[in-house]
Amino acid sequence: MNKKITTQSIIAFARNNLIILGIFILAIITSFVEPNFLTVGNLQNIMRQFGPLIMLSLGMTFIIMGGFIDLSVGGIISLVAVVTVSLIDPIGQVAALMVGVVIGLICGLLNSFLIIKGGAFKQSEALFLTYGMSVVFTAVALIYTAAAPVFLTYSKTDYSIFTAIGERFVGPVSVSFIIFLVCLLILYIIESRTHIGRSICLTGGNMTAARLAGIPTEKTIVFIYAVSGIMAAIGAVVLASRVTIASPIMGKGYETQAILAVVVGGTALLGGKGSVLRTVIGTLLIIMMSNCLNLLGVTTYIQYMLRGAILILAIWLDNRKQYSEGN
Amino acid sequence: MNTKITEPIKNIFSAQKAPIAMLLIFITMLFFKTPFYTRYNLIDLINSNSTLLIVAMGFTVVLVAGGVDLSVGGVMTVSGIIAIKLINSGVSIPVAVLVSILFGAAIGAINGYLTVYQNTEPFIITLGMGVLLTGVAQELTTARPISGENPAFQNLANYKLFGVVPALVLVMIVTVIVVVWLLRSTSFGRNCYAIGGDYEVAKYSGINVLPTKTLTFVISGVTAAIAGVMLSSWVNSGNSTYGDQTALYIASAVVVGGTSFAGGIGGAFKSLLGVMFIGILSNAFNMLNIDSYIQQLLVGLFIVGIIWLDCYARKVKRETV
Amino acid sequence: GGGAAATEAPAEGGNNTLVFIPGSASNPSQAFGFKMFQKHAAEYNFDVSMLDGKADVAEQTKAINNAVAQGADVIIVNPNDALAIVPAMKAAQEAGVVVGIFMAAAAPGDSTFFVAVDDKQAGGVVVQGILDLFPDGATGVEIGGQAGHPAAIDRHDGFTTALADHPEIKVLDYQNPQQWDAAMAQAIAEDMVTKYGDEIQFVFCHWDNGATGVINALKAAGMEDVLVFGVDGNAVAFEQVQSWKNYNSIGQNVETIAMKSMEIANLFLAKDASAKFDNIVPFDLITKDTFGNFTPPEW
Amino acid sequence: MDKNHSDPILEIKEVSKAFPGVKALDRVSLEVFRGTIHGIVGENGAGKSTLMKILSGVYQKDSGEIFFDGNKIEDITPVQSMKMGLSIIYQELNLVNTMTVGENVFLGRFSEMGGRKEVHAKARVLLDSIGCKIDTEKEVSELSVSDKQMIEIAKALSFDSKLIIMDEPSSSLTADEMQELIKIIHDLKNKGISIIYITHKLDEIFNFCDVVTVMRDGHVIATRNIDAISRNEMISMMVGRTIENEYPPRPNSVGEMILEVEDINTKLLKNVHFNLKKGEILGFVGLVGSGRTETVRALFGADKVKKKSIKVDGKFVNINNPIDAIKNGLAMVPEDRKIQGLLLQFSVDKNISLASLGELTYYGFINEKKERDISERQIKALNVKTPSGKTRIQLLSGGNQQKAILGRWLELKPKILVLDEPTKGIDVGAKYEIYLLMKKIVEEGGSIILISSELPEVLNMSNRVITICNGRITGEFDPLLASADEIMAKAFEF
Ligand SMILES: Nc1ncnc2c1ncn2[C@@H]1O[C@H](COP(=O)(O)OP(=O)(O)OP(=O)(O)O)[C@@H](O)[C@H]1O
Ligand SMILES: Nc1ncnc2c1ncn2[C@@H]1O[C@H](COP(=O)(O)OP(=O)(O)OP(=O)(O)O)[C@@H](O)[C@H]1O
Ligand SMILES: [Mg+2]
Ligand SMILES: [Mg+2]
Repeated sequence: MNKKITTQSIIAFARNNLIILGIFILAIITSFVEPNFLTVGNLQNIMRQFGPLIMLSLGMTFIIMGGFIDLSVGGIISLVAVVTVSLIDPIGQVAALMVGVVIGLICGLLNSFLIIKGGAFKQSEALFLTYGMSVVFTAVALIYTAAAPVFLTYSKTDYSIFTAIGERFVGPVSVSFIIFLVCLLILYIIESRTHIGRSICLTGGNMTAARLAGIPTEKTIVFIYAVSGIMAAIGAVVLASRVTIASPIMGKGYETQAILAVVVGGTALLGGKGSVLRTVIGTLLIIMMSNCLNLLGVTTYIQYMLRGAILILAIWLDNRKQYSEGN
Repeated sequence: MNTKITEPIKNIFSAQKAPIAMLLIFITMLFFKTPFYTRYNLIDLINSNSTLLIVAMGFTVVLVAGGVDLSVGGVMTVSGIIAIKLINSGVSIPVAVLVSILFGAAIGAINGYLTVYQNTEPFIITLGMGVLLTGVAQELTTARPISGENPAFQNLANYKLFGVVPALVLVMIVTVIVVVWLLRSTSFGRNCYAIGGDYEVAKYSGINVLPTKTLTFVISGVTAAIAGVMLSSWVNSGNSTYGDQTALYIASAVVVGGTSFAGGIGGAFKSLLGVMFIGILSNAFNMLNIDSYIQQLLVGLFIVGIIWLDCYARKVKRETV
Repeated sequence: GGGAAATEAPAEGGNNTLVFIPGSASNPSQAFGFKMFQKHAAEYNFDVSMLDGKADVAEQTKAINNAVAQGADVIIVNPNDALAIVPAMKAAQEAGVVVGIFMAAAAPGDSTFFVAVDDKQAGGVVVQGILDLFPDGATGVEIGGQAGHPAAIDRHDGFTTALADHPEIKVLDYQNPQQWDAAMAQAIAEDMVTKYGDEIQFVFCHWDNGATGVINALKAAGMEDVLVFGVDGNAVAFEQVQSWKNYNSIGQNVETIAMKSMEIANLFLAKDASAKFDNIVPFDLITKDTFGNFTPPEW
Repeated sequence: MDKNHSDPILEIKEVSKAFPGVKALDRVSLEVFRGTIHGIVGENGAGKSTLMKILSGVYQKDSGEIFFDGNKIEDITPVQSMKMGLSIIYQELNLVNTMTVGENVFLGRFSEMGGRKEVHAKARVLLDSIGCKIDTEKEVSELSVSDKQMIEIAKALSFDSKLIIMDEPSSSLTADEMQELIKIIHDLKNKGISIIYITHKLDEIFNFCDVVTVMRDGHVIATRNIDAISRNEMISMMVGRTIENEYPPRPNSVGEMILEVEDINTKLLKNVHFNLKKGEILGFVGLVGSGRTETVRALFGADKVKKKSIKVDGKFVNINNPIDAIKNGLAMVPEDRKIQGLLLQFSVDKNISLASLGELTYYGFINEKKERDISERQIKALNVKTPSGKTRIQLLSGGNQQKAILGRWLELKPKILVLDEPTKGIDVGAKYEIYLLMKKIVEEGGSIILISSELPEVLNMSNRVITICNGRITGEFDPLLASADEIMAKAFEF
């Protein structure tokens, strides 16, 4: 058990965990320049900012591992958020939450239905179908509220669950973070231990061969899109609880962020390989980046440049790593 | 001999949903009393979709070679801003335009180097490049629109040839012709199809896959830059928000047109049809005064519908028993 | 019909046609604006319709041209970008259309007229509000609107100009989110709270919905005393004025602006000499003291 | 020996090449003389393809020297090698499916050939010269495998080559096309062009090769003139031991009826019907595209069909997808190993456990210990050569990959095992092991449907054969009683 720590082993570790290394470097630099970075307040801050994006990213991980992609999550967020928040008064918060999750599920099922019935088993085909669906979901949300935002805080009935998700802590840990941990645990178990989890990887690896060997590939597709829809719905609830507003375009841009988080984490865009754990790292990098750059006083313009550059760098370095492994 | 004539027609009706859908719109609009069929509107239809068409041309070349370039929006924005800034600071228009286009080429080269030579996923890399360029555009303008101070710059897009045809349309037509020719009739173009169709085979067949595929990104950068400059000339200003939504819009239009994201299939003319289809659709909706949220819903359904039908047709073909 | 391209303008009931072109129909203030145009259209003898600017300059230019093709008599635009639609608006004017800018300022000649609150002045109002609460000066932060949006630019410029005379007020930080997105405003506010802590005595956020996010951030940090300024005067503003200790909103009365736009448009259509290019509508400064004087709008 | 033999076009000296975990070539030396047809044989994974890919510049050698046409070649690219006059028909088909036949022939040489029209005209001439009638405007994706093979040959001929390497060109050619190919090869030889011909079909070596090199485990075992080597000698050099017989004794364990296929109809298949008994090996004989694969895919629920009725153990069963098939005791080793069989990026373990995954699952959870057990058992039982179960299956040789797929199915102890071209591209040694396995399976009470394009294989292994022609069953034979000619006549019947 007493492995020697050699320079080589450090380099090897660094090579294999570039993103973690990047997060550390970022954290160290920031904490030197801005001592407030390491305060409990800021860590809690990061925890809550982490909330909405990580939910989608977790769902997106399954989608990408299965060799597909889902651009509709942005639309699902918008739709679920406005419907859920607007339903608190008429039907109560628990029922509203359930309706929200069911809408997410239905959206996901709709996507998978289109994909399976249309035989759109290529990632690129799924890309455009779900893009179109995103436009549709957003339009439905716009029609539903006539473009107006709905406010959690306007509710006349009890909305304590939402408040809890949005701002409460259990000990030092935010409620939204606990929700994340529960989701992560469930998804990780599914991914690593279950038949359906393996089926996702196998479908992403070679759908034809998997099908011929008796893997229920179509059920797998339904499953991953259903999970993605549900996770987007949970993300929408977390987001709406946090901001206390739900607007029919609030999900815009989240789908690309989620894809970036998944891929930066190291899940192969082509499918067959990956893990929700990696996605946690990828999402953390994205959230930390904006937190750190804000604390460092970098303007949003430069932040955008840096964000793009770091994402490119992360993917490029990760790719080089795999490349050298491959040889 | 006979098949030479019937084949293309058969192809259009069996595989091409966009032209048929477009035809349907044209027919439908005959039954409504709208200004759709006025000369003004038809010219505007072409003119106002020209910048998108220009971007779509380079985008198609990349797709055909099996890549994808989601940074076109960013390139458009920044190159437009560069042109305006240079011209405002006294640089002559041709030089400024040239610099902008070179900028587009340079970004294309970087995209190409990273995705082709370093073998990374173009979808993600160019997405990141788009984010980066948005930041560059904001930094260059401090997120404020800047106005063109040299009135001559406006002529680049707005000058009317014979008093009718806007220069923008002319630039678009030239770009389309060049790209159609490039893809159909040059060695480079055919090699793009080979690379997109099967990268390994193309490589083993002696095609210089790396430079060729990289060049497709450069071409995409160049057309995006041309479109950016033309857009800036058309609206006589530059702003970091231009091109914000261009990439996915173009991508879905091109795919609706029938160019495959998988590479090797499609062409510039198809992309032209795809872009025009979505342009005409939204123009017709506007002319019919359809509620804008319903419009959005319908456009979404059209995209889903056409792409789904294409997938379904392929599925049926695969599974014919 | 006025559009040159309109071969036969549909003249229903003798009303003039007015096409409203918001920067984006998804923007709640613009969606409400359209409702107000519809509500009062009959009073001003207009048939109104809306074409979406889709948050994109090229799309908005298309929409203006489409409106001209439809033979609109009046086009009312809320610009995505004050400069980019100038060529299209000029062309529309040449075609005989009356072009009004809605809820934003414009340069003479670019459009026929504009009706707006003076976004630049909003900055001055904020500075005055800060001094009312902190006569000896204060430190705080500014969170802008959508990067590149004309209203956001004017509000920032006005604020900066007004601050030049008041060195006792110090702005610690200024950030522009990418969109009018409350979640982005909240994330920025949270990070500013971490960085500056109690140094933040006021926050100027360019829109009331964004200020909701700011308030969430302040609440989480227990900074309940901070003065928050928003712009818009929409329903949430009235709520926040009452629920937050120090909240002021600079209201722009969309309904008034819409009615005024139609009134001015009619003057121009009638070639009335009294028609003015610049039509500034005064703010409604909504505070704990004044909110009772206004009816909250429904958006 | 004629005079040309003294003048080598290609000299390979002490070339080595290692892949992670595999020494693919170990100090290999070889000389190929002008105007000769030089056969290369060797088990799967012997390094034949690797050596050829080094010659054509796809891989770079680790050490050693290569001289081509008198020049030393170093770090060459595929383009350069073609320009020097060395062209190659790769083992894996090497055509762009989305492009036309004509363009594929002149891939990468569009402007050299003078544009679209010229490309098609010149391709026409070239195709005619090898007796191939395919329309040059046709998209390659619409062609059959053997048509594609002919296009490959045309493509190789289109270069002004001094040496043409053919890596298993015959693996999917019909007898007619094979004759055509032999003619072409002789023509080339007469023009002074040398040919390296890699194959697993030993008959071909003796039919038209001048010299043969035997490789094994990355070494050259021997190079002999063809008249100086016997078939048995060659086989024992290949496998490192003597093999009495290429086929094990025919199993004889036929029992009662297990499968009755009464009526399969698709676009191609017309009322296909046959039955299978317990312990029986049923061989399908037919030409490429005759519908053998389509029949078994329909049986297995892999494709949609117009109509079918299937009885297993006397009961009608509904098989709409592979899962149904597996539930009813069927298993299928598909014909295209890479695309339909393997998950190349996954470990050997995961590839083997694939079909048993359902059995390993309890309340949705996979029992990983059992999974490893299964894989270990099959690796051992089938003698799969792999560094470990965790190795990516991509890195195994073809024969070992095929054994892993077999193991995947054998774990389920299927009642009916469909083997579609199970020995395609597999060396003699591995083939023999697979034959032994088949024998063992039927002796243990399983039944096998065997599809193979190698007639001797079907005839020697089957208890009964049926012929399929153009989607119809045209005959049924006892291979012990009927002659090969008789059977082929039925397979050709229209
Ligand atoms: N790209 C590669 N990476 C790793 N190992 C490889 C690679 N290509 C070949 N090998 C290994 O090198 C060895 C030689 O393979 P090669 O393909 O040359 O055999 P072969 O004689 O052509 O066999 P076959 O008759 O099956 O075609 C095998 O063990 C194979 O697994
Ligand atoms: N010449 C051809 N052109 C196009 N498609 C073909 C051709 N020949 C066969 N096919 C199709 O390809 C598949 C091949 O047929 P099938 O595999 O059933 O024949 P087979 O007897 O098994 O021959 P093979 O040796 O190719 O496996 C079928 O789906 C058939 O429709
Ligand atoms: Mg080989
Ligand atoms: Mg077959």
